[in-house]
Amino acid sequence: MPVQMKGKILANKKINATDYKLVLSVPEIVEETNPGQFLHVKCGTGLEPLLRRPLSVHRYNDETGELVILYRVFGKGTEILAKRQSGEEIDVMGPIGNGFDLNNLKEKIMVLGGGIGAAPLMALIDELVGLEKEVTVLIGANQKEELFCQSRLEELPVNLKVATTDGSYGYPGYVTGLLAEELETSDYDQIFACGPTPMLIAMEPIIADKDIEVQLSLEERMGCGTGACLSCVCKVKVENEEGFEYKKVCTDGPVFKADEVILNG
Amino acid sequence: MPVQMKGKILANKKINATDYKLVLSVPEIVEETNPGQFLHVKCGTGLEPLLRRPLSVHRYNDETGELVILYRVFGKGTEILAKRQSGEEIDVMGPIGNGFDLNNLKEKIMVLGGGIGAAPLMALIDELVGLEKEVTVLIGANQKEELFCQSRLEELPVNLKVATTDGSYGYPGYVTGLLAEELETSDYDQIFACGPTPMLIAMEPIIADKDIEVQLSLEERMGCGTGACLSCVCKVKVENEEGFEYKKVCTDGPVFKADEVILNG
Amino acid sequence: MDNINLNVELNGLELQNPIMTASGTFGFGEEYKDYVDLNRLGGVMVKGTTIKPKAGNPTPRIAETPGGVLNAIGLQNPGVDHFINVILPKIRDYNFKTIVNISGNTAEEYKELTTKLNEAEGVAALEVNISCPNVKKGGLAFGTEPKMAASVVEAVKENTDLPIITKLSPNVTDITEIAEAVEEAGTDIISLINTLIGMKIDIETQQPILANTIGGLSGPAIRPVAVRMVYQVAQSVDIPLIGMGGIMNSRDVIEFLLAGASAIAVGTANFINPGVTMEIIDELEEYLVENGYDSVQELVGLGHR
Amino acid sequence: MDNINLNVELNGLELQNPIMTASGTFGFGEEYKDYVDLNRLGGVMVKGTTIKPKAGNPTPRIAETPGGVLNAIGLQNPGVDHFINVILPKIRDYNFKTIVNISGNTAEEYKELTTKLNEAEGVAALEVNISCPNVKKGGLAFGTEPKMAASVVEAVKENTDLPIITKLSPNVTDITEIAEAVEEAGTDIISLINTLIGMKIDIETQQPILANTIGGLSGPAIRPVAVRMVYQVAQSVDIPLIGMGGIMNSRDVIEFLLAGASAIAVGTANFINPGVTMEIIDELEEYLVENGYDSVQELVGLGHR
Ligand SMILES: Cc1cc2nc3c(=O)[nH]c(=O)nc-3n(C[C@H](O)[C@H](O)[C@H](O)COP(=O)(O)OP(=O)(O)OC[C@H]3O[C@@H](n4cnc5c(N)ncnc54)[C@H](O)[C@@H]3O)c2cc1C
Ligand SMILES: Cc1cc2nc3c(=O)[nH]c(=O)nc-3n(C[C@H](O)[C@H](O)[C@H](O)COP(=O)(O)OP(=O)(O)OC[C@H]3O[C@@H](n4cnc5c(N)ncnc54)[C@H](O)[C@@H]3O)c2cc1C
Ligand SMILES: Cc1cc2nc3c(=O)[nH]c(=O)nc-3n(C[C@H](O)[C@H](O)[C@H](O)COP(=O)(O)O)c2cc1C
Ligand SMILES: Cc1cc2nc3c(=O)[nH]c(=O)nc-3n(C[C@H](O)[C@H](O)[C@H](O)COP(=O)(O)O)c2cc1C
Ligand code: FES
Ligand code: FES
Repeated sequence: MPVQMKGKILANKKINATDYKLVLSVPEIVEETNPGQFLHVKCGTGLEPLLRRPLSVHRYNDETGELVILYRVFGKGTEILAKRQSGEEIDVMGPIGNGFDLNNLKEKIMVLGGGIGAAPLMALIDELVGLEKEVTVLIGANQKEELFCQSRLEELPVNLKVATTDGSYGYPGYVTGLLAEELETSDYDQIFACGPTPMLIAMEPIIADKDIEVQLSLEERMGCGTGACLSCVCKVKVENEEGFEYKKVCTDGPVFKADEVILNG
Repeated sequence: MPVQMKGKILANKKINATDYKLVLSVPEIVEETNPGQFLHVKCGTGLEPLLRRPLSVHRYNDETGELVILYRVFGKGTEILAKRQSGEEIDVMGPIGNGFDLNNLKEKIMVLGGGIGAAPLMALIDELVGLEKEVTVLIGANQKEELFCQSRLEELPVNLKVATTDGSYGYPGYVTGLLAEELETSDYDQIFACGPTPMLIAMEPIIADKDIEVQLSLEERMGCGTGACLSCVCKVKVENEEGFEYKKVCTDGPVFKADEVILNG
Repeated sequence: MDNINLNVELNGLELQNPIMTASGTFGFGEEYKDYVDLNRLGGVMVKGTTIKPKAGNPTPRIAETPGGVLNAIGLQNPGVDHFINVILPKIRDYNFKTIVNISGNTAEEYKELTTKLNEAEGVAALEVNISCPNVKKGGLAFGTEPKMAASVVEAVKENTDLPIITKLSPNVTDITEIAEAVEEAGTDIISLINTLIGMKIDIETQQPILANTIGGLSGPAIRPVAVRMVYQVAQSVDIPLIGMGGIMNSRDVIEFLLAGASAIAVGTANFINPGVTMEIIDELEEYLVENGYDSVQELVGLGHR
Repeated sequence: MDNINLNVELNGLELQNPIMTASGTFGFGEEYKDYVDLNRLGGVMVKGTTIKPKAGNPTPRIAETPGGVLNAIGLQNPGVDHFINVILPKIRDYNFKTIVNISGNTAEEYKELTTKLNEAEGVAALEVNISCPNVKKGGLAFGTEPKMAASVVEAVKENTDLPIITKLSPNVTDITEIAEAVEEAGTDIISLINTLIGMKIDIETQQPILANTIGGLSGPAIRPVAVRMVYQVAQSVDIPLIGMGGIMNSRDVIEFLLAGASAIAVGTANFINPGVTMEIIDELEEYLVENGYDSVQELVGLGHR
């Protein structure tokens, strides 16, 4: 069950030109957290920005009660967040959402992330590695400098492949290009993916005719983060007049099965 | 002529339970400043508070370009101001207003201040002392701890008298009580006064039948600080139907002759 | 503190305290059960309910503005039957009063909603949302015209003994005119304000941010308009008012009480601070004690000079 | 940058750029001469002017709200004769266009103001403020009723060849109805929005903060309402619009242009940042260059899908 609490900021550091790493002490939240869930964060303390910002759990540690968020400075909310100092308290709600469904883990698993969207996958990878699963990790970024946790991933027993849009490292191009290449040579049973909506849309034709269970973590603008306001909805296929119903990304998601959601409608 | 500029914060220190001393490097403003003028200060950088806050010049130094403000933490604006750090830049407009009229300085001069309202009098006292005037200074505060610059004033060749409302030091009671006592025993030609409106109102009967030129520095809620918005007005006696017209505290004042303003109407 | 009376009675609607949550901002209550002790709330005004389920608008449905939030949810809701059969049984045992916010396109639809809800167990009052477009009158909202507003209230009143709250739209020239019309038509209580109509354009895409183009503005930005309208309506009708619009904390609640509201509802603030209603109830109690009041009602309307 | 055309032509009113200052927030221009290069402004809409001098309201006249400012100045001004004889000669040689905002209690008063200003040298246009209460119609503002609004515009139009700007109040049910009425009555330009009516109660004194009880809400808080109204009016009339309401920077200016305004006015932002208009002009020019536009006009109305 999620809680609202004042977390202590243990660190809030710039890790590259655009991204920050926020370390919080939030034992009550960590206790309940699973990979793929997010926190709803009051970035500042005043009227600007008014609403909270959803930020995924990048990693967490059950023993220390520490939780890490990676975030990109985008607009008003993340700009103000970047100014917060360690030692300060920050108002957070979490853990929110369902996270990845790990109940039916398959054999050949791929974890795929693009841009800052790759952030929440680290907790998932930690979990899968802990379960001694064979995991291939595909990570995309604009440039080498923006790749997260590369050194950490290289130490883990995972099959790591990297794409950069500017070609500065690994596969030159989008991570979805790397995905297509990868699926030509290897078979997968299960993919966990996280990234910007255009990336998720670009995945669709590539995985369309394959028999892979794909879980996608979606993003949508949020109000409440509790399932009350209905602002964060996405379309889920159902057999009714319209052919869909709206589900809430915050509490019904943020992870959905690729074959149940309609991404570009 | 006033300017808008980014001043550098050289210091912003708590001096007692409620008050702060803000030291700015604003040479362009200092060049033009006279005692009794004020700055219009953007306390924070965001939407809260939206408007600037008028704060008087406490002291200034022509040679260093430094300017000192004493302020009491009152509400949103001054709370945010108290959080500003030295080294930061702060958006200020100034010097604004007419300040004290020192063109016809008399012989026996009194300077009278109550509470944080006493702050702007220091620059005036410095000026009068520089002109080798004989000056009596009456200062009131709630308690001993809130008296400003007492030690500095004690060093100056002025006749210093103090009142505290809680009786913890000097005359026990309001500074206006001290004023009444003082006028019983001594004659004055000229009084410069600054303080909360109730103090200025309490002065009226005490000075009513005496032939003293009294200059009052007024306070009113402000918008623009340029004379454009007409929010900061006070009533000035004129011979028309209403018996008054509104003048602007920001640019027509903040200093007015006691016999021309209507304070409680 | 046991002498303090937070109880309020609004023309037939009794609340254990005057703190409610505004329709559309608190779901059906249970969405907030992890953050709030729901049993302590005076009332929950549930999400706007229609005869048939409604899918709502495409996304984006929400945008931020200075001190405010724009929303265009489009009344997404599971329909009144689902509400009565599935949701109501889950929430009716809480101590809060369940107030059902109803929306229709015709007076007939309001009547039908009323009839259905009148028989359901656990509904404390109906809140008639007259900001919805009247399909018969070319989409002009019921709440913008006194006669249309009255016709809806009458349709509801004739079909229930439940207390009726009529929720006014602020997007009108003279809110007192509408207030007087719905009082005359028999509403027991008036709630106000609904959202102001606003919009925002994204200068990158050069298009309106909300998929629906326009949306409803809520949050602290609109509080001065809400307080003014409560103040004006308090002078023009004799029935109790429920004030809302930009309430963020207990100080704002007191402002609405002084303006003439007998109870209030918290909307957008729930998103920002899910525990806000609990803080408000505690602080309101403290305020009354510290200032020597025996009951909330003593504050109501004191701001009128 | 010399290819960029900031020039705009609004149905007879030519401006060197679309950036003006809103009535009541910039005095008569000279109040800002220490902070602004007045010669660079497109236009200055001067403080609301009446036939006789007006003392205005008691203080407090101003209060802050979340993202907004409430004011109740009460139209303090020295009267139209003083304006023409004393003020106009001091400002008419600046490069900005002087637009005189006029206010009356009867159509007759508007006519008289027009006749006087029509003969004055240095007036570029009249801005007809129809938010003032009509004394004949029991204080209902001219701007809230299409027929009354039209009658004022006609009274002005018949007595001048100057371009007429009619300034709309946002405190109406349907702003397009008023806009269409004043277009029909012959206004050359529409400016919008004036302030929303709001109030604030001080919970310490338990009384309204403004001496006048209610006041006009301006500033960023109202921007979404202003943008929505500009967008709606742009769809319903064919004459140019001057947009205002909460503009704080060049991004906000672009938002109003996209919504359909051909020029804009900056109000409350002058109080917060007296140099704001200069920053806006510079940034607007940069924006146009960077995005390959040849003139401001290319942006107008692009936000309509
Ligand atoms: C479930 C979820 C998990 C997320 N996890 C992360 C993360 O771990 N790291 C990270 O850097 N970002 C993450 N995001 C995106 C992040 O929420 C946005 O980048 C952030 O809200 C932008 O806020 P801003 O004030 O900086 O930008 P602004 O542009 O000022 O935001 C304006 C509005 O748009 C919304 N918004 C903008 N971008 C997005 C977006 N991509 N998704 C949803 N709303 C958006 C904001 O919430 C706000 O309401 C996540 C989003 C969701 C929905
Ligand atoms: C010419 C002038 C000179 C001043 N000099 C000083 C000084 O040197 N030191 C100092 O501590 N204070 C001074 N003040 C008072 C100071 O401006 C207020 O205390 C301050 O504005 C309070 O702002 P706030 O946001 O902290 O309080 P809030 O209560 O949040 O302010 C709310 C509103 O009330 C206005 N306001 C509140 N108190 C006053 C007041 N006394 N006068 C005018 N407006 C007020 C604010 O500007 C704001 O608009 C001066 C006021 C004026 C007019
Ligand atoms: C996301 C959202 C959804 C809303 N849905 C409804 C609704 O279904 N019915 C209704 O009468 N009001 C609805 N409202 C209006 C609120 O109940 C309330 O009147 C308004 O938001 C002002 O209060 P606030 O500023 O505290 O939010 C909604 C408001 C928001 C923000
Ligand atoms: C202090 C003040 C005085 C105003 N006086 C007038 C006026 O005399 N005539 C008028 O038409 N509008 C007047 N207005 C309204 C502004 O011109 C403008 O329409 C409104 O403030 C919205 O713009 P803003 O949000 O940029 O301030 C005044 C506004 C303020 C804040
Ligand atoms: S953010 Fe409110 S329902 Fe998801
Ligand atoms: S503050 Fe605007 S005229 Fe004085």
